[in-house]
Amino acid sequence: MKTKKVLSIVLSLVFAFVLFGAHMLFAEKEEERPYLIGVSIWADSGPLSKKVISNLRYAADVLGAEVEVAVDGFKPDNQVSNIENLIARGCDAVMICNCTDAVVPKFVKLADESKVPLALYFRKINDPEIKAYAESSPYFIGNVHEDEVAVGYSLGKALAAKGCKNAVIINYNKGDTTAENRYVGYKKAFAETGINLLGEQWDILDAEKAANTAERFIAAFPEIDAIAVGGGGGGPLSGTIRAVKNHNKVGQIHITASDFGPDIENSLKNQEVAAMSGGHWTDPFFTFILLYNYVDGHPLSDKVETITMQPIYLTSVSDAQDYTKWCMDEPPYNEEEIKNMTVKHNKGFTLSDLRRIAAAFSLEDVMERHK
Amino acid sequence: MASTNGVMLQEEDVSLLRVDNINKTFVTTRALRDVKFEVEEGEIRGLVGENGSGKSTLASIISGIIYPDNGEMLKHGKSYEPGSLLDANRSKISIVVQEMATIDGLTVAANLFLGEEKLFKKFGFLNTSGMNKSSMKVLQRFGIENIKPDADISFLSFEDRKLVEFAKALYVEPDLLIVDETTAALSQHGREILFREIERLKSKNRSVIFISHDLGEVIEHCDHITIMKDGEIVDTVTTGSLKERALKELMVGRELQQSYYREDTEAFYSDDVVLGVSDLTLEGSYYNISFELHRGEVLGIGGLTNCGMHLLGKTLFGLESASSGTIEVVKRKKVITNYVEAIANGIGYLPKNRDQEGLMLLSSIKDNICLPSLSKIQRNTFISPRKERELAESGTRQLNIKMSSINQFCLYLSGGNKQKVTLSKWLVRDSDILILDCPTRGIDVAVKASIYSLMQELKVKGKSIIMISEELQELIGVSDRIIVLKDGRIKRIFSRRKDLTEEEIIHYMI
Amino acid sequence: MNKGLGKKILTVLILPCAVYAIFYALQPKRFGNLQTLYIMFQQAFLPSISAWGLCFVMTLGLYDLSIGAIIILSAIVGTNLTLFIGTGFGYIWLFFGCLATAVILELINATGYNLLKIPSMIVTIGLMILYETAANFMGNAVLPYELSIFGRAPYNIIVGIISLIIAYFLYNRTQIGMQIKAIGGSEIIARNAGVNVGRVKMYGFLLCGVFLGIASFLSVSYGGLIIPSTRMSSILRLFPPLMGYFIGIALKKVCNIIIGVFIGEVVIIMVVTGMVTMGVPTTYQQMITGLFLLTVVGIAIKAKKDEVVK
Amino acid sequence: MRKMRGIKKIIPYLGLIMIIILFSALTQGSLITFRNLKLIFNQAVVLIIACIGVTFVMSQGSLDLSQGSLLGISGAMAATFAALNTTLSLPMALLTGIAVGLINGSLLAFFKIPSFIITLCVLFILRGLTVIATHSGSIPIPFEMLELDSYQIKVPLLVTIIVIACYFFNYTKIGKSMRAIGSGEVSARYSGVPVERMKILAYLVSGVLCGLCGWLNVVRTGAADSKTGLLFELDILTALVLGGMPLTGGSSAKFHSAIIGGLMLAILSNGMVLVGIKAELQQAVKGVIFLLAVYLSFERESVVLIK
Repeated sequence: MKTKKVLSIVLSLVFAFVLFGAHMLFAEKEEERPYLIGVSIWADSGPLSKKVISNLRYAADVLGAEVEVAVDGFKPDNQVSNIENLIARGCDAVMICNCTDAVVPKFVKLADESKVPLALYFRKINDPEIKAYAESSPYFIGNVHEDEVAVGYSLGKALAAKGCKNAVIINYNKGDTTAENRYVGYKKAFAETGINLLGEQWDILDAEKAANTAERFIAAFPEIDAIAVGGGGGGPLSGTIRAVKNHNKVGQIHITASDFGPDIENSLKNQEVAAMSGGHWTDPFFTFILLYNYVDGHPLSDKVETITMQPIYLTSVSDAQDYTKWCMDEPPYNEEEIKNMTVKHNKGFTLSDLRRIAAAFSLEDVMERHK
Repeated sequence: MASTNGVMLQEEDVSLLRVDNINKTFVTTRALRDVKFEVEEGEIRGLVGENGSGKSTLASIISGIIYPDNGEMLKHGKSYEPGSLLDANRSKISIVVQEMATIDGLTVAANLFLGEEKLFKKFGFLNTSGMNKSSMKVLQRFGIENIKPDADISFLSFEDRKLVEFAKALYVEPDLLIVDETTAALSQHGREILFREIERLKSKNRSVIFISHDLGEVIEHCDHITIMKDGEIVDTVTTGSLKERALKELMVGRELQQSYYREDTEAFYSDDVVLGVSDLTLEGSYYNISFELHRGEVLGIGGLTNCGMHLLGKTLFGLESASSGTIEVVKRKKVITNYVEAIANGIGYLPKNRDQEGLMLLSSIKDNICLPSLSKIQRNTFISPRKERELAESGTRQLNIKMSSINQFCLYLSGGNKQKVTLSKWLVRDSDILILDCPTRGIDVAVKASIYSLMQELKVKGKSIIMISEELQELIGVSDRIIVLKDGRIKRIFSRRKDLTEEEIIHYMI
Repeated sequence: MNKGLGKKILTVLILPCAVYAIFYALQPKRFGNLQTLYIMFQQAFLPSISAWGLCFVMTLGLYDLSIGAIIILSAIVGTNLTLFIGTGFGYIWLFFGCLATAVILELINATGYNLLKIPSMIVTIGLMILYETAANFMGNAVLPYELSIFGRAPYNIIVGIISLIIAYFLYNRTQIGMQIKAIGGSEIIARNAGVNVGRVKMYGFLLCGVFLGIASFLSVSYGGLIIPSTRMSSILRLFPPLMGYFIGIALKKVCNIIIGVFIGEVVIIMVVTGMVTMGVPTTYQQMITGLFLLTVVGIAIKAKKDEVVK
Repeated sequence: MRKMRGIKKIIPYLGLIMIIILFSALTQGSLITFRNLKLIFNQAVVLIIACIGVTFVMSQGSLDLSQGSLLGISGAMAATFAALNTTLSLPMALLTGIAVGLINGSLLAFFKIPSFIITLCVLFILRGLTVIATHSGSIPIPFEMLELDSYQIKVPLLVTIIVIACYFFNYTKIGKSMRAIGSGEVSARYSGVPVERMKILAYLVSGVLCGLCGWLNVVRTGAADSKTGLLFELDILTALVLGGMPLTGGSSAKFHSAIIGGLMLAILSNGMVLVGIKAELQQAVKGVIFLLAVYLSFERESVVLIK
């Protein structure tokens, strides 16, 4: 009993010391340090997120900055915590792929409170009210996104070009802005070209579930001749291809997909996939450039800017080979190009230059620059 | 009296089993002290003693279920140190334990050969049909016909499960079989099988240790009887012309005999009725039970284990709901329908199965004692720790519970002290009516005596007690009136008188 | 005897038949064709195999929440091992790579449980996080189509049926199976009867590992790609086998649990497939599956009067 | 042995302090700046409140896995009704919690289905309902409600909840009865504990507090999303176990587990980001600390069989 009392007193003293005294002891002088950009991402596993992280780390390396990654699992509460933590870590700017429009006001509020610039990647804000709220903030820099409706639309058209009549859609998270936009694009294309949408399934994120679902569709709808995979980082595409192959329906059922699967070359060679879009992992890179310039004291614009870029479409084997060679094995923008995108190294760089570069991004563009 | 000090031994003969100076302590209780014990070949040895006298501990040590703290055992003169029940079986010693030792969810055959499955291994797999056949054979050999070896054992009656355990113990062809208080669970048919097999073992020059509370049975079947008390061996006697009463005196210890039970010989209680029970029926258990409990009365309820009296006890406390009939607390004009009401109206209940039902073993003594009284010591929902402590301390002081502190876990208390804690929670609540189901089960003589005197004290204070008991002597010794149940019906009500004998009561029980 | 058996078979089949009949009535054209049935049959094997593994652990009264992480990690190790070693005996490397990894991981689980002496639920949550991290560092498992013959019929059915037979015999006809059931029934009685409880528990985990190995092998063959999950989300892979296991428990009185688990998985897949063919949105599926399971288990599990249910 | 128990009781405290010291040192003190402490508080508050609710359930030896989805659905209800009238949002969230708690509790008490199964099924059902309620997306709340996410509200709220819950858990019949059920349900019943009522009450408390958490969460993030609270139940379980809560419940269930565990998890998450541990490694660090903490603090003598 006595030891316990003594111990608890000692402990509470230690606790008090830690709470109030310790940081004076540890406190250090502010020193020159590289810019730190905080990135909140949905996951640290999976091809898409891995590529995003590695590409950002490469760019940061080139520019002598640092990237701090935090994982949020696409959950609003985690995203808010991540932004708070990243700001507390001392990040000079924060970028996030928001899980939904509705959380943006809170992010903006946090950015305002701590005077840290914030930008979005992969996203545009659909809700006009929220958009207006965000744009009223001086610390919301902007966002970069692909035209996802166009992605869905052009892939849908590609299916029609193959002569498909009856399609189903396998998509990832219901409610996810990107997934919904692609879905809208597909529906638009289907309506225009007279393709029947027989069924749709959402929330499919891994290969096994996709294969299960595709099999069910194939069994229940014998007339099916097209499967559109809305995304999900390659897993669902792989599973869907397997299911079609296992039922010997290659050539009869055409697949389109966003987010490249693991074996793009073969899938295109064997005509398992009609067309696919991907390579949009460069998108966060542009967000990063926006933020870097801002942090460096040379903001590209004093307004909120939205940059639109195009994903890479692959339709043939040679496309796939080129993509692997020029985009995967090497960074799509080399050191010099990256440096030239900063005002620090390239005095005359403007927002319209960045817009132009982003809009021009395509397989041909990368090959042209690097050949 | 036919007591001789020890069995005559021929020095040159090596006995079948020899237990030397065994000690065993369970955390705080000393279960066995320097026990010396020998069993000869071809002998049926009775082992008797009060509950908690150490019989089962000794049996468990011999059969390898628990290990002694020190001392040694010799079998046929060779050192014998069983590491498990299986080890003991290999040394040809087997046991039928008091508790259930078959496992739900396994078939009869699987239970029979649990731990011995490799006998039926064929290419790594078990030959279940072979296993079923062998078990069929085993069961049939012991005259058990009605049990199917491939049936799930959870569908069997308690008696049949005991018979399976018995067959399991015999199957190893033991030199020494230990039967630990099994007969109570068996019907006439089962008992016949049991004793036939015991005789058969004896005829093959094998031995049996027979542990039972039914002294008549012990005297009838055993050659010698060893009496244990408080973890020590008191004496070993040859049966011969031994009388049950003499044996009992040995067990209890004569000096206690006088002050053991209450001394007055007449029923004495007030005329006020505190609890009225009318026409209580629980289908399949008891029928049309009516009686009245008076202030300051000790009402005994006796009968065979399955006569319905234990369930009746639970019903009186509101734990079971009767099919028809009422229980009324007369003073408050309140009909009891559930246990919360029962407690609120001053009824307390001491269950038979103390460790499962009476105590929270992994809680402190304080928590256990205070639990029913919380509504009494709370003030505007607040329960002050000081009041709790005071209450628990008054309870432990009143019953003189041996413990290190009131924060000690009940798990580490001895049986008697556990029982005191269980009683104490109703005493500190100041309950008017106490229902005690087998209050002296599994506790030693000293605690037993103190519980009897406590009951007397309570009676004088005007509390009323219903005591359900399987021990007739206890019923006769303590009760003002005794209700005898048979097959769930009241057969007779005896009033306290000097010359009431067990025989008289037994007549109505069976 | 035979009559009783026939009755039992009938009772067992009531549940799947009833579910089938409901969906057939609602969607005769889509749901009724043979191919749908065949596919449902095929798809039931994958979760069943994990569920059979789970049986060995859960019968012991233990939990293993890490099985999702184990499946993912074994598939990744197995696949990358195969690709690293290269051509020749690809299937053998793949199969044994998956199997060995799963068994080793379950060995870690068992050792963790036996050594740390803390509840299995806690140990496996902790280890799950570590396995997830390990899997994430190794990257994805991408299995070439040439090596995924076991992802399609009839090969996956063959593996499934072999697993079923192995599971059935291991669970019912071996010493270890008996002892696992005995410990599940009453650990204390089993210990008194000479069963080495620590070792049997370890074997339980290891057997679970064997089935998880097979499951990961089939899983990667089927989908072709396995992406690691992090932040405990691998637990989502636990739920389908767990649900099958619960239905298996619920059917325990009428049929062997190994068969019951398979029937459970078939029924769950039937419910989901039925809803897919009817065009029920995915969101309702989770809900209906949950309700369905609750109803089945609620009806089937009848606790005894004084039984303590926690 | 008794000494060991004494030490084991304070291991959760020790662990908390160790973690604070460790991360303070690693971050050169920036962990314990006032601003960051406020942040940690803000992140921990929802977890702590939810843990407090589950403490009541776990003290009886039952589990509540439905919390994650309950957080989602109560948030969705709050956001939906906030669009009509902001004052409606909190009552609706609480009502949702009450309803779910009642269902969980009654299924356990009257149908005697193991709580693991019930709450797992309810988890699925509620997740589905959440997705439907959020129209498969998210519902924003009026901007002015973001102002409710302030320390002026949260600090008094948390303190009040802790004081009230601690009072009920430690000093009233209710708390004592619940722990008695965990120690031995039959014995507790035979001592007059209304077991069924207590079981329902525990789930009710857990439900209400989780409903409150759902509201707080919506106010904090500004939106109710279909993914809100996904796997939150595991966070709660981890936090409670980290804080020294035994899975078997009973007399060794301690109220402080909820607070210590919740704080520990929040500090770990925050601290690892501050230190700059690679995102991929953060989970592994958490896992090792979790196992270590439970290994050291687990009271083996208060459990007969470790399952």
